[in-house]
Amino acid sequence: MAAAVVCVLVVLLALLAPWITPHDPTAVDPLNAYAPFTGDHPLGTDDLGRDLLSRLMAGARTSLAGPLIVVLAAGTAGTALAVTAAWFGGWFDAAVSRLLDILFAFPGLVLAITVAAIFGAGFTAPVVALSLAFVPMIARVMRAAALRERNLPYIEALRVQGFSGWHICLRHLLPNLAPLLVVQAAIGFGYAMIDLASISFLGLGLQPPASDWGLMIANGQPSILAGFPQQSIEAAVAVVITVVAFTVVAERLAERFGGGVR
Amino acid sequence: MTMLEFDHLRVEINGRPILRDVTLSVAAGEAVGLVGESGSGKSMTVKSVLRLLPPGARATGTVRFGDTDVHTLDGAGLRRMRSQDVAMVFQDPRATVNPVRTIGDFLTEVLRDQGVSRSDARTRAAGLLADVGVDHVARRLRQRPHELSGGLLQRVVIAAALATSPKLILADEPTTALDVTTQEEVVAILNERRREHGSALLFISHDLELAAAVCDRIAVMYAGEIVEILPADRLHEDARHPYTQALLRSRPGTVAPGERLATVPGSPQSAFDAPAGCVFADRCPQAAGLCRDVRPALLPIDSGLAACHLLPRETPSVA
Amino acid sequence: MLLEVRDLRKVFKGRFVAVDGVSFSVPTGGSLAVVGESGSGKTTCARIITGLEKATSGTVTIEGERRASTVQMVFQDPYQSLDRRQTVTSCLTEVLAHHTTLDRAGRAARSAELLNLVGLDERHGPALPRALSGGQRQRVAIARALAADPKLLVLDEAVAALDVSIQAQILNLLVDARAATGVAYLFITHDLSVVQHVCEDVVVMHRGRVVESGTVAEVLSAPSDPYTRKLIGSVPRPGWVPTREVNRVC
Amino acid sequence: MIWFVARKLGGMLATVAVASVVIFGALYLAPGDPASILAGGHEVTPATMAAIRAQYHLDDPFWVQYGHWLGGLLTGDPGTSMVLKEPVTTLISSRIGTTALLVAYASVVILVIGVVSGVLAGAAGKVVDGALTVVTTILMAAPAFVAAILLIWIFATKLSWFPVFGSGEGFGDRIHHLTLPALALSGGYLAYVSRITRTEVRAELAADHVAAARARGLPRLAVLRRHVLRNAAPPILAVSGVTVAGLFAGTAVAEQAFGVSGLGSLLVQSAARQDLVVVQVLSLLLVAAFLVVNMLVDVLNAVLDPRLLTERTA
Repeated sequence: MAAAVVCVLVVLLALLAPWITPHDPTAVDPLNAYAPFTGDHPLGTDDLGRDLLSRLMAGARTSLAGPLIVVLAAGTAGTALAVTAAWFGGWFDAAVSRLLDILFAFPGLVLAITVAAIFGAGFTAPVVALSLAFVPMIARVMRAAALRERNLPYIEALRVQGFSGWHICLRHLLPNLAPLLVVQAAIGFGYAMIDLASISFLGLGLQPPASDWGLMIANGQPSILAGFPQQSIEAAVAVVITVVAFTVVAERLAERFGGGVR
Repeated sequence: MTMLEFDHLRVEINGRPILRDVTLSVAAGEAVGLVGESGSGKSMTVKSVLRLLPPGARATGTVRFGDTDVHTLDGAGLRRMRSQDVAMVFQDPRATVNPVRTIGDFLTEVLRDQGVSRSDARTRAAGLLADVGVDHVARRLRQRPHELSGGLLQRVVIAAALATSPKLILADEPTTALDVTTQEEVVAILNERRREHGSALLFISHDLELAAAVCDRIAVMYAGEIVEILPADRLHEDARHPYTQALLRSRPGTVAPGERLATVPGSPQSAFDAPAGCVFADRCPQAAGLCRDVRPALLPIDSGLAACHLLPRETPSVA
Repeated sequence: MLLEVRDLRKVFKGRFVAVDGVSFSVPTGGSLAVVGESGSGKTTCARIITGLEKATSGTVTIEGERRASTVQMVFQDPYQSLDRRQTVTSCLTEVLAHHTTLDRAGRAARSAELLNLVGLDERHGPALPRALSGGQRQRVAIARALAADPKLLVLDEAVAALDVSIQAQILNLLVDARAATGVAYLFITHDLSVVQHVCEDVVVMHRGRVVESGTVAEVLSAPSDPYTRKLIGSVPRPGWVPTREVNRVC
Repeated sequence: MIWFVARKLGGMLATVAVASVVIFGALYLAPGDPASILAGGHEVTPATMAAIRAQYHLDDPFWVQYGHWLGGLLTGDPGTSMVLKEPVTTLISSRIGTTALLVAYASVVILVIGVVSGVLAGAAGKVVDGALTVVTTILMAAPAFVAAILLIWIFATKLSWFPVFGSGEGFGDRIHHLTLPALALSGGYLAYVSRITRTEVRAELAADHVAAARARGLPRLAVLRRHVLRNAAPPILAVSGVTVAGLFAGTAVAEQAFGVSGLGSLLVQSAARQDLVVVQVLSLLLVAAFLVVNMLVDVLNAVLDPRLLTERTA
């Protein structure tokens, strides 16, 4: 329950950020660098004196948008592949499985780095790469579930009734798989967030002056040694809390509908 | 001599009754059949003997094995009872035998644990397999469960159950997962070997005729209570409880082809759903007001015992 | 003949012969039992007849133009043969919308009629499968199969998973439904004792082949094939003593 | 068994082959002239450009180019870095030891702590399970670089127990240098392995054959060891395998965060410099490492559970 509230809060903050940030997240104020926690700067300022709370809120937008796109794209493609493979079976299923095996061999991070090397760093390239890399993760789970489902007598009963494959898949198979897909999407969201933040951290994602949490952690790293860890730590806490919230929600859903971290 | 005795056994899981009141005894060397439909609690009754109840279960009343109350046994005592005195045969041999270990491991495991040497245990296991009619014994010992048919595997389970010459065998629907022709073989083997070892048998089945063929006495369960106990060979003649009679009549094959089967309305109930008085009152075609409110006692009638207010009693039952 | 099966053969993965030269037929309004143990090929035959499986060779001839509106099927497991998200009424009206030209009101009336036929009432209409008992679910499955107004109902071990007292109810229901609708049955079962209640004719299958066929009365009272005799002899009954063939090779 | 291994090996090689085509072909999906991309996006003289075209056979058809590239890889000459002007083999060989050590170090941490804590969570009581679930949930949510930041802050700057930077010299010193990176790298994976282990142990504990083993009076520990852990081992091993294989990718973050000079940091830096020659070889190497580890685990699993031999590869 608390986790679901956190999820909603984070999403709201991200949506409303442009209107509710207490300061301009890009306003530089060198005299006020590394300001301590005050009423004006509840979370302090960074090396350039920018308000950290405002930067966290502004950064939430891209930090959440990336994983959302990844999960939507990979969820759609993965489910479509999984259901068609399970439904048609035979050589088509074998071909899809092989394709997924090959995709699976590309860890998301490696694929994203390679794509960033070719297309250049930025927001788009890693998101596209991760969407591709997450397809097998979701498709494998969904395919196994679709196969199980497809072999249940109620699907066979529908086939004997003479319903078309389209009708059965859209009206019966997919709705019954939907809860599992939601669970997978919630888990995938957490992973995608971690991976995208990692890419930003490596400097291959979003480029300054735009900012997200991963980039904030990376930019704050030199300051840690100078004794001012707040920027990195605050952004890190933001990432961890968000991912924990989504994972916990996924697990609660999984307890009800099956699936889960597997 | 009484080998096993349930005395007003009641089991609840998280406050929901599973068994309401089970009183039954099994004499040394005797075979008792526990018959009932799904949810009647027959499995739970048998499991309570070995204290294999699920988490959250609370048992009251007593289960005595020999002179000991099994609920008071300590860990070592319980283990000794499980490994030497009482053996259990489960419904589905595929689920019972560890799929990744060999048949030989399965058969020798308990013996090895009791300090029998590896080669002796192997020899004993081979002998046990031969006794239950398994061929190619040496090869079987090296095989894994998935390489054996269900019938063959259940023989292996029976062989393992007999390995320590137990005083009591608990068999929980041991042939339900098997074909009829295989069922006959397995039941025949179980019967023959048990007599040879002098073991008592508590045999669970949903099939009255099967239980009657294997056992000396039949106990019929409904919704967590035993409603009737009678000698197996008097089953058809002396069944007096309306539920037992309904079970006997609803078996297809008992009436002429084309005739309607006698049925009881409704579905089998669990102990939780059953009415406070007689557990069968909701479905009994003859139920009277008394039946719903007052629980009938298990009283002697003809050659057996039955719990029903509607039966004529020599001594009137106390309301 | 309503259903004519000729020289049916099914080989799985090029090796395992599940059905090997099986022939039988069901007349309009007739009732044929296919009896056999696991691995006899009886279920494979049923699946081929209903179109769930393709035969390797042989023919299945069914009277009528569309298979789905002529042949329907009831499955063994009442817990899995209904969509867990679908209410009883929606399950029936979906089929009615597919097979009939009835309007919404007509479908509602017809589904109430079907529920009545299988011994349920309108209270069960809005229920999801999980709220129903095994016997009630099997009734829904039968109602759904009858909704298409088929000429042949394939019952694949349709009473095997039920408790004895429920099994008796469903067997009676099957007898009544046939009398009411004139539908023919192909009754797939391992249990010889249920056969005589529902069927007139029987074929006994063993390892993919038909070993004996005839009327139920003939086959049960005077079986000619040794396997049929063994099968009949294995059914527990009053006075039955289980015996084991000495050191039989399995 | 031999057939099984051969099939797995064949499948693995086929996947590596497809992966190599994908990685090589990705160059042509990029906008612009491959030659200028290979040049690292820098302005170069037409003469250099021509040299690049000749060196990479860019005027030949795709498959011929691929053939040259693959031939080079197989004969141990995958080319020369455009930016660093050093042979790729030199770049790799000077770093592969560090990365291998880091992966091995992290693997040991993951397997030992992950499996032990998972078994504890699965088999011990509610309190242990609850506590471990909280820890693993947080660990799973903490990216390696977040763990890195925290470790640097606590152990390197506050406590000064470990060096913050570099790979060290000699085995002992290297282990010392690699401890924080290995811990940062392990965190999430460790939690994942722990979770799966817990789930599998739970599932086996609830299995009928375990109840049967208990009913036969076997001692608790014997049941746990011979029936629960033995049967839970194959799935745990499978997940551990994928996890360890995935570590090769994770090194990119851990090495970069701690300034360790290994293959991961080389990949990141080469990607940032758009040094495609190096990126291609390294990606293929990491993918191949992933596949090899996975295959070994599949084979090991088939030894543990021979039922897998008869199943189709899924």
